[in-house]
Amino acid sequence: MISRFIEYWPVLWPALAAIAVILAVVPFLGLYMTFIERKVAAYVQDRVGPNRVGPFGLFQAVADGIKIFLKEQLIPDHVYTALYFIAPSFSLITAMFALVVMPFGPVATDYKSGFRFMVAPGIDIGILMMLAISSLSAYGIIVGGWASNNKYSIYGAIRSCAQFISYEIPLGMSILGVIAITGSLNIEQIVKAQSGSLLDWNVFWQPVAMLVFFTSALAETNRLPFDLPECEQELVGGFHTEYSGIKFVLFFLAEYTHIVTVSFLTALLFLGGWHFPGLPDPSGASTLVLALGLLVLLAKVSLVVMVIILLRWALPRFRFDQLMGLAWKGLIPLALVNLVGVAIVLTLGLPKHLLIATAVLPILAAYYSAAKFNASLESDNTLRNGIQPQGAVSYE
Amino acid sequence: MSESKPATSPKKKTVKWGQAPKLSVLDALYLPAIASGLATAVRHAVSGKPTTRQYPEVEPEIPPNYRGVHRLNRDEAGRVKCVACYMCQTACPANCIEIIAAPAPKDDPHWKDRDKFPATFTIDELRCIYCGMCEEACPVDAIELTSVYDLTGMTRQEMIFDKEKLLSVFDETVKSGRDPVRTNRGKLGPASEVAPTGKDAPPPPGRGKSG
Amino acid sequence: MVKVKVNDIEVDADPKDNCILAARKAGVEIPHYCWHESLSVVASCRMCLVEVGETKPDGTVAMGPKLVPGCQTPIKEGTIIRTDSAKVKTSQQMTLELLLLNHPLDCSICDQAGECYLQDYTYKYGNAHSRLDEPKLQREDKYHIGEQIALFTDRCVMCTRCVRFTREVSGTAELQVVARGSHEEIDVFPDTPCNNKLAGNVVDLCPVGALCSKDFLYKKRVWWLKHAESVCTGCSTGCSIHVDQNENKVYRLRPRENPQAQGHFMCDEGRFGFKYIHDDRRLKFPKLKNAASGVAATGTASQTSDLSFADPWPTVLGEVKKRIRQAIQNDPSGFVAVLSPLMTVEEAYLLASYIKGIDPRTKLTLGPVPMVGSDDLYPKGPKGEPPAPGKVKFTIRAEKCPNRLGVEAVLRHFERAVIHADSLGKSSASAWYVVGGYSAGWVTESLDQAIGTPSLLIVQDIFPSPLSDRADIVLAAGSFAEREGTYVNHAGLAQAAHASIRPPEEARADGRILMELAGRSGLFNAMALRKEIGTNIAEFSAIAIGDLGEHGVRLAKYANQTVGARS
Amino acid sequence: MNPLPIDPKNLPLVNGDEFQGNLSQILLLVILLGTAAYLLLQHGLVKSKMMAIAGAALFGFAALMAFMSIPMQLEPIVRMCFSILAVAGAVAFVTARESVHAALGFATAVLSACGVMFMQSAYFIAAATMIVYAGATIIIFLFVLMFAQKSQLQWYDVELKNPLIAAGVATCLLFAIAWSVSEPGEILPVKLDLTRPYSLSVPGPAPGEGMPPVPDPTMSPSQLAEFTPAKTSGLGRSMFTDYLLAIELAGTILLVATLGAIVLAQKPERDPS
Repeated sequence: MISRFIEYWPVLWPALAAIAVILAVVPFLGLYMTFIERKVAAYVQDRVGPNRVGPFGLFQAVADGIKIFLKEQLIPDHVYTALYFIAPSFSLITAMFALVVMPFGPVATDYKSGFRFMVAPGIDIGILMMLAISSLSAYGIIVGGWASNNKYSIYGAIRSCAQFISYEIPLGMSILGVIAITGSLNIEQIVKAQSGSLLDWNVFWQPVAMLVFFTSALAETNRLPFDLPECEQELVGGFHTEYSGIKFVLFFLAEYTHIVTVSFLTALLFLGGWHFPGLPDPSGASTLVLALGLLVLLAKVSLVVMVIILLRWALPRFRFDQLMGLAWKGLIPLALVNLVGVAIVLTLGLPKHLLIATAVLPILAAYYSAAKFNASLESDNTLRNGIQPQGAVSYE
Repeated sequence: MSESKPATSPKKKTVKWGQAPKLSVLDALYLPAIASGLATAVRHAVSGKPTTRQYPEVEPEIPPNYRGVHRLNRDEAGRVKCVACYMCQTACPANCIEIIAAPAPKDDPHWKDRDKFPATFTIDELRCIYCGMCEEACPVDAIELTSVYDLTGMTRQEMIFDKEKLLSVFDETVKSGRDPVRTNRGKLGPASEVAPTGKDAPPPPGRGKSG
Repeated sequence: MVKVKVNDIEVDADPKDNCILAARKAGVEIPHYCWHESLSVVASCRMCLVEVGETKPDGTVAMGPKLVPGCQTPIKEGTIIRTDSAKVKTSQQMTLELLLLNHPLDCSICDQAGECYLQDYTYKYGNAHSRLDEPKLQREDKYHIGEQIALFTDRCVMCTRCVRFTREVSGTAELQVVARGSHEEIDVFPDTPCNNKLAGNVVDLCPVGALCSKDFLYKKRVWWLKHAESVCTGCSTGCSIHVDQNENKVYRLRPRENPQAQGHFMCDEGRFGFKYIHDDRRLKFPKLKNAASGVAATGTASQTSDLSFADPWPTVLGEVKKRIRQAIQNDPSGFVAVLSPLMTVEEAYLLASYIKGIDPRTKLTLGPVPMVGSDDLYPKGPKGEPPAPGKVKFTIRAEKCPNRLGVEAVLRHFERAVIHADSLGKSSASAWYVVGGYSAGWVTESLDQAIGTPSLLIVQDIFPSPLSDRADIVLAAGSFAEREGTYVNHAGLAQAAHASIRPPEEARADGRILMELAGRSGLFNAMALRKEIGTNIAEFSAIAIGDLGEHGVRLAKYANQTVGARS
Repeated sequence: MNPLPIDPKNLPLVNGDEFQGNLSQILLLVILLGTAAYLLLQHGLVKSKMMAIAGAALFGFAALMAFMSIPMQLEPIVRMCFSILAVAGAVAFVTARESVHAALGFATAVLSACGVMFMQSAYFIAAATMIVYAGATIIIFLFVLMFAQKSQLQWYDVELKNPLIAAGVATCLLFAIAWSVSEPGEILPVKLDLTRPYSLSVPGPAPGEGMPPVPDPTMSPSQLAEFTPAKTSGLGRSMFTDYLLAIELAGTILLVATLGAIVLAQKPERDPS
């Protein structure tokens, strides 16, 4: 057995190194994303934000981390203890596990050439893996909410269930278009297909898919405006009402890990990954170019993260029926039509440029819904004008 | 009045229904709205001037009628002005004042003109809601809420102020010139004030009335 | 009965009534300071000036030209009293202004504030302003008036109720009016302070805050006090009282007017004798000695930790029940229960019916009846001699327990005779259930000897005693302020007493203990028990109505006995 | 397409070792498991707490036996752990009183099965199972449970009507599966593992190079051995050509089941009178 390990060491060590990097970086990143989020929130709201601990408040995240680790381990009497403990860890495990198939930097096609920015490269069904694992992340929330044995928690869990099931469909369907165009489930292949000019990025071929994907991904991460499972105004803390201290941190880290994952996926699937026009293809190239590619990818990811953070302060939270309506009446039909369009174009061998025309889809949908809304307005008015309010009040 | 008039009277206006605005295609698309929201957020993030006050460095200007920590006033002789009438304790809606009264030490010439004084006077500053009713109720203006707002303590016990601590608040606020403005310290309470005389005096009972 | 019109309201009044009483019957208040129902009339305060007229035989009304004092004016058929005319109102305003002329207005530190007639009448009838330009007269406080009384001279309105009380009711005549005009003051002769046994009543009599009780001085503002109607347990007179408490602490006792019991007053012995209920030496936990399980003593469980609350009673009462049953099985005639004359009728009934219910051969006895001296009668003569029969206005009885008659009646019902526990002789029984409740050492030598060292000794008491020290089980019971029930006084008047405070720590009111011992369900409810006793015991048939009211009910057996304090 | 220096068949994570027991051993194991299941199924009855413990003990013994029969190497051990976990999850699924616990037991079983599939390099089927069962089906199941769960347990949550029949049928099925697996190539006409894309070994044709070849049932076993199925597209093609009828039938059954659920879920209309 040991001899086998030695034999496969050249393949194994980059994977182990990548695992080490992920395990080391992700919690740290999670901590600092809270800091960035607080800072950005403060700036958006014309405040200063944390600025007391360390220069510019940089150690605030560390202080928070220390504080929350040292907090009392509170276990309410009424919880189902085993599940109560499993839920937050499961939440974080699934979030981290999704990073296994995630290239977080340029990946050379020649996998044995030293370190590559991926734990398990060359998995043909990479994107499917990603979906599969992230679909499991609902368990953390559901089990946590149920094990808390508290009505707010269970409401959070139920909402979370419904939200996950609903948004997983447009999420998967939006990716299908990209997959169909690329012809591969392999993320590296999808990125590779976007090398070359700016116009090779999937966002130009699949704008609707990008929109649907990003929206659904926000919903899957429970970020605003879709954070109904934990919305404070209605459910106290939602599924994590009964969680505090380190167990709460695990949920929290999972959420931020999801944000990172989603940002990476958006950048990889739609924004050209580590490619940028003018830069050489980093696959298999020198370290410098590799690093450049990494920087490009990270820049794109940061951009997406920033958008996610800013969206929180730009949009109000959805009502639950609006949330469901958006998924089932908006995103799923859009994604479906988009997918059909892609299928038609590919099967009939039509010119690829026709795909750009899918951008019209949302406008058509908007036109349809606006017309429908205005019509309902009209009918309301005719209805109302027919009936005068009883004992009409007169204003002199 | 309106019944007598015909329903089509030009003066009479029927209630108008509120009307939702019509949706344009752009509105229904949501995206422009989201973009404008994002733009607002970014605009503030980039160019917004923070309105935060950096508290320990920049102290806020507390209005003089702010209701902060209590103090027990001293009279001219430096004794506690409180006469232990329990009015504040009675008025307190939060039940945070506790007084134990005692006869003033009659042998002490310092206390000769006083009958009753508070042996203990305790205010639980944590329980207090700073409503100012005690101040309102006090007939001798002995208890006042100062504008001292930065009240902190490391233990709960520390926040239960006894008579000495409340008197020391008086000493400190007098020294620092942060006297409250609502009551007139130094004067006796309204019950002990000299009655208005002459023209200001109210008419004597019975006069000016017939039989 | 004569017909009187008060402010156009026609009422039937007793021809012996004065205008104030007649108006009271019509629901009209005539303010007054110096007049008191049980004192002579002086008409000195001028507060009760009213317009009085009469109806001529031909039906015309003739009003008197001047205002007359309502307290001094008798009524007759057709008398017309007006209290709401402008004339009366002006008079009341001016009287109050004059009374307040030199009043220091130190209500904030005055103990009377809240129950002060100056405050109340000024608020209702007065004028808020004084026209006095001169400085107010300030006079020395007199702490030397009496051991229990302090006089705040400048608050006095010279109604002389206190002076008349010492002359007419106590007969000791310590208080006088000295000086004249605006220099009038109440005072005592040097070296003869007002220390008679009824002196405390002048504090209640004083309509303003001039006479204050030193015992209560500055202890509590009166509006914090909650009142419970109760009965004084100091002697067999059974004065009706108010127990004033706040936050589970009794601050003072006040007499409650009851013409059937004692009238308006009470003695200082009873008034200040309640302090023992807050004594630290009180039994606060039930104790179990030589428990079969080997546990030395339960009942102090809650003292070990603030957080662990273990109720010792279920264990202890379970043990008590078991052992009583055992003892009675072993030797039914050797089981003796000693009922204390301080118990209420309900408690005595519960205990007696419980013990007799197990075995009728058990013995019920009456505990020691404390007697001190002889009955003290008032008003005293100039040399301290008792009054002539028929002139008695107040009696302090020698029998220092409230309910001997009631307990005896219970014993007569269950035991057919009243056996005194003292008379049983040395070590006469093998098991004892002894109820105490006395405020001081009560175990007589003969009782101590009679009990000896029995195989089972259960003591239900409020203070440790030689008996409780050697008892197998001690049940911490409640004092009079913690109990609820009926007391039958010397004249057979059954009065209801209400509980005002909780017993200290884990102690329980006797009724609650006995209720549980007797295995009855529900809470101790004196009224329900009274109904039960009234139907079961012929002698108590009068209390079967349950609610005895404010003044109590006479038991039929004593109906021909003279009533009240004058007996 | 770079040829790898490593023969994929020897990759540690790909090829497990064959089950090394014989038929009697399998039979014993299956009977043990069946008995254990029967005992555990009576868990709900109050009187049978001892039976439940006995069942659990039997199950543990069976697991130990299975464990002992595999070679002491890392991959088989891990795989066996997954398998035992899967069986344990399944047992929990059918025996748990609380429906949420049952659902979580099911999830455990499914995820453990996915683990076994991963160890066999059957990534696609593993991921698909995860998405469909663990990610969607069980979550919907949980959703419905949380929404519609009655506050009290129903009788059918507590006890089984015929644990003996259930256990018997399960034992037979288990034996059939175990037997078929242990005797390769004799039960299934073609030992064709479409679910193994050999992803580490063959990157597959680039997009646009035309559709990959599809195995033909007429191929001889030697041809099939040469054949490299690869690619998800091949799977898709196979499903919608070779197994079209089965797929459509399955779809129809699901549709009927859905319609049935809707009919059953509708509240009976109130009598207008």
